[in-house]
Amino acid sequence: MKEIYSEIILDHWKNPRNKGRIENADIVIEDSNPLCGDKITFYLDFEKETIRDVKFEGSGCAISQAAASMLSEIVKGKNIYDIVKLEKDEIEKMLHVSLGPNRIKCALLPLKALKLGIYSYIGKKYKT
Amino acid sequence: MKEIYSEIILDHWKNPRNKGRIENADIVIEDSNPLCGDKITFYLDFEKETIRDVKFEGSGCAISQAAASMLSEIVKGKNIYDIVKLEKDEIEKMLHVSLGPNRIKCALLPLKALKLGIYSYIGKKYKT
Amino acid sequence: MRLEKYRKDFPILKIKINGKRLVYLDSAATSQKPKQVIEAITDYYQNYNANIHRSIHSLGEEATKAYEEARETVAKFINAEKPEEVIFVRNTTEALNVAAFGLRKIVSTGKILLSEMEHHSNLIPWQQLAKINNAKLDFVGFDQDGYLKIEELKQKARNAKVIAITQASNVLGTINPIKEIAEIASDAIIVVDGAQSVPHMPVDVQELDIDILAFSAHKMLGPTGIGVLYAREELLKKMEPFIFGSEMIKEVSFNNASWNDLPYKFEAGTPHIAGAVGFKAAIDYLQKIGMKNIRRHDQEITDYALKKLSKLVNIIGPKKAKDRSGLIAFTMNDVHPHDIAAILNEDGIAIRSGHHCAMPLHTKIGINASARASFYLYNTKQEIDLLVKSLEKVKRVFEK
Amino acid sequence: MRLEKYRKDFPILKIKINGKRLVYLDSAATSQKPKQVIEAITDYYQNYNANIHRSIHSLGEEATKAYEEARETVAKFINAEKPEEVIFVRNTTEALNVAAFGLRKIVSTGKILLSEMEHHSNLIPWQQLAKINNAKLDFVGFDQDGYLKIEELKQKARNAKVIAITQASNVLGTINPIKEIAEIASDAIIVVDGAQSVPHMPVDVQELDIDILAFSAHKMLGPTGIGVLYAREELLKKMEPFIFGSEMIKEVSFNNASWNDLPYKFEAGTPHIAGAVGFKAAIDYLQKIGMKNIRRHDQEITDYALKKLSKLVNIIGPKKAKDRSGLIAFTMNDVHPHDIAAILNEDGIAIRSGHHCAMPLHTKIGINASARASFYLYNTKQEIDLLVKSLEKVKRVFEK
Ligand SMILES: Cc1ncc(COP(=O)(O)O)c(C=O)c1O
Ligand SMILES: Cc1ncc(COP(=O)(O)O)c(C=O)c1O
Repeated sequence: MKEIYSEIILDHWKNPRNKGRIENADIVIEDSNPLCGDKITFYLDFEKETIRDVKFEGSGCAISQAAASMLSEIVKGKNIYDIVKLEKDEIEKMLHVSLGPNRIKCALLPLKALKLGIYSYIGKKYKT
Repeated sequence: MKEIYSEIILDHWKNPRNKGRIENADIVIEDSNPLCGDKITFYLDFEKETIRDVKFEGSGCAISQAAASMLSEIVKGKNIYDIVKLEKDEIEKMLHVSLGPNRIKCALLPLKALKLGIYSYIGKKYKT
Repeated sequence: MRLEKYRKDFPILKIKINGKRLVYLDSAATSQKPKQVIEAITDYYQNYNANIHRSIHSLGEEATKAYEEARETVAKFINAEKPEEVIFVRNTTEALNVAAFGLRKIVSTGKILLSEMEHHSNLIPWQQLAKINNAKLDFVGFDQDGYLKIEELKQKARNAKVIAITQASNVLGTINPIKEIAEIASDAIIVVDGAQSVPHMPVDVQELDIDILAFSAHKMLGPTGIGVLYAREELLKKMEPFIFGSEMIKEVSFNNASWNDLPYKFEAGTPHIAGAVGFKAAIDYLQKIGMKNIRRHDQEITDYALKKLSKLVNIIGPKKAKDRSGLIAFTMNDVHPHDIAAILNEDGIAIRSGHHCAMPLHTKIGINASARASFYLYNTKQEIDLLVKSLEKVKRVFEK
Repeated sequence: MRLEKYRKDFPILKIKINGKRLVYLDSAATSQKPKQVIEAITDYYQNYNANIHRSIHSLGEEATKAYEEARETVAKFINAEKPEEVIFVRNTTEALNVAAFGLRKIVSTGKILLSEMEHHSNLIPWQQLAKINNAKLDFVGFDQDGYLKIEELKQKARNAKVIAITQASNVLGTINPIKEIAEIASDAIIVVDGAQSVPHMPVDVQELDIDILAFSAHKMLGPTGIGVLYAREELLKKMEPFIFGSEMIKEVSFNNASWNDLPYKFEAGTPHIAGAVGFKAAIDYLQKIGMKNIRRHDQEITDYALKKLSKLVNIIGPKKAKDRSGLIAFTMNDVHPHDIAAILNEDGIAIRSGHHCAMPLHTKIGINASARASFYLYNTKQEIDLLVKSLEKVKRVFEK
């Protein structure tokens, strides 16, 4: 069996990228997985339809925190409509693991938070 | 296997003994088995601690009606404290059958009604 | 007999009762189980038994997957839009309680309309709700042949908030025109007791356009202890939860709790995981045969039985097999249904006798009890012949 | 290891997870099942499956007998005075809901006293009751070592109408002095959550002098989907029924119903008959070993594990095995419990991680989640050694 904690995951867990806050970010979005206590807050700055900058804070298991870190690297500079298309498969590919129906929730939390953030940005944009 | 409907049961079902009412009976007691719709009413006359006369009315399955008929024969003239001691075993012996936990309720309904009648007689006696 | 070959899958059909091979004609009470269902349960306990939802060890993940796959299987079986619309409960009775209790704020003092042919499980929860809410309970009758009075329903449906009705009566056998009712009462919440229909015919909640459906696994080849409450998502979101505890909450402090997402809001505590696994196996089995084929088989047997029995007993309900589900309730003049059942049992034939949890219906048609033979995919015409022979014996024994 | 020989009865203990033999340390979530239990269920479905109570054919009588024998077995197991005091429900969670809901008129606006170590299932139903009744909810705390604060309880018990408390905490492991509590609060209705105690030690409701006890079969070698609400007869008579429908009524008309006798008043619809049969087999199995022996075994394993683990992890709850049931929750500084469980799973070791449905308790001790290893009669000291070895690996992997 492939080990669940690859070098990459452990690396991101030990040295999370883009960890921290953005002051006066366009969007600050928090989500949590109350079943296990994992928490993620994303700080997002946008430039039209792309994500210009992203930082995150959070606590939780290595999978959720590494997923947040890796995702933050991937999405920077990407088109928001491409990001909201990301699904479970892409996250598993990104993490190089395949997870069961319970553990996958940890891995998907950052993506879920990110999408929520993007949607509230879109919502805001169309309001004004 | 012994057949459940012996000659005796069918005889009592077809020709019930002591069927009818006693006008101005000391005790009239009705009981029913709502799960199957069986109904029994006993009319009881007492002489001190014995049953002087008994009649019954009722509707229901052959087992319950035959049991009422047979029981009415047995208890006439008997001491009430002996009657309240009768149990499931005696009823099965009387009917010459052994019945499962559901069907036995039909067979026991007349005894249950009779005991209720005796208890209310005792209750009345001690009140006055 | 097209479905004869499936008999071999049911181990119990080989046993003997009083020296005679079992003739099981009581599937409306509970069905027998094929070995595929029994083996699925055994396999669960021997190979991946674990508590679900929270656990991330392999057994827990496997059990969770199986449990949620069962939910998806049920959802597809009744054509629910989403698996989250399927709530696992103990049985039809609990499903109808969860529905009635859950709707209490939505229904408020509005009228609740039932039919006079309801099983106690689709009557007493609504009586309770009416009492709590001070709401009106009203009833649609049925005619002499056991058909629902549609004109009366049209009248009474007008200002009804809920219409709770059985799709197939467990005494009359009548199949009610649910789709037509849902059209007539498009403003009401339509609650369908599917205990006797879902096991026996194709039921499609979207095609019927109903809001709530209740049924039990044990009547459709599945295990005891598991059943389903289906409800439309928007309705489930508005409904109050019924049982409180673990799994159904999201956040808890000492004095407050917030409810979890669907379907978990309605599933508190460790569920009947083995039951869900067995239920899935049962549905897989039914679908392999095909619900249309099962319905056709039921109808053939019922048609045959109606013809054979009509000379011998007083049949309750519609005369035509096509308007009935696969069961026939009847009486035999003087002979009490219990005595009929007892004599038949001597010949190894299992039928039911009593009021079949439909006391008001029996009162209405002026009897205390009835005998009922009910059929499923494993029954044969030969078994009907045995039933007839045994009923002739009943007649002989109880001749006055 | 005195109980080692019983391992062979548990088929699942032979399976491999990731190439390693399964080390199952999650029995507090749900226990594994011996073949005797699995076979009892199979036997039921293959040889005497039928609906109960109403049916007078042989299968129905046999199924009814088995179901009621299961009730008697449970009653004797906890030393209830009468079988009618045993109500079959789905699980501990439902039992506590039936209790809380059933007591609502009796409790009225009276104070409900819980402890701060309750599982959500023994918390949220009482929160709901307090809300409905506008009653006060109060809590007894626990000290730094995880012991219930008895002096605080004495204070708060004075005007309590109900005290609902767990006999063994599923996180701290603490065994609470129920008998002493029942003496202190002799006027209150004492409700005991026995989910973690009844499977693991002798529990005698008369000796403890309690009013209500709730527990689940699936945590004590039995099937999923069945549990028990025990309550004293006088109390059950006064309690309101929770689920309405067939079997639980005596007489019904269109607008009214009267409740059936005990225990049926609380058991509506077709029950989990196979579950009761399997539950009986589980209790027979436990009694063959003896509950005292099981308790002793649990204690030995726990004692051994406490010693081995204390150098490696932060143990939650009492230090002494004799004050604990057979489970140990712990944390490992920086490493999240999910990650601990995931690494252990790679070695075939199944433990639980999360808040174990005791969120307020975790908040109270200042953590989000914990890891938990729990033991039962089939666990061995060798398995604890494997656990320790694997935890050392966790430490290595997650060293920063
Ligand atoms: C102390 C305690 N109470 C209640 C429960 C709930 O049990 P169930 O999920 O079987 O309803 C559990 C089990 O998780 C428990 O440990
Ligand atoms: C029409 C109908 N509704 C409800 C029920 C109740 O089903 P269960 O006992 O599985 O809750 C039955 C079965 O007896 C039924 O026939």
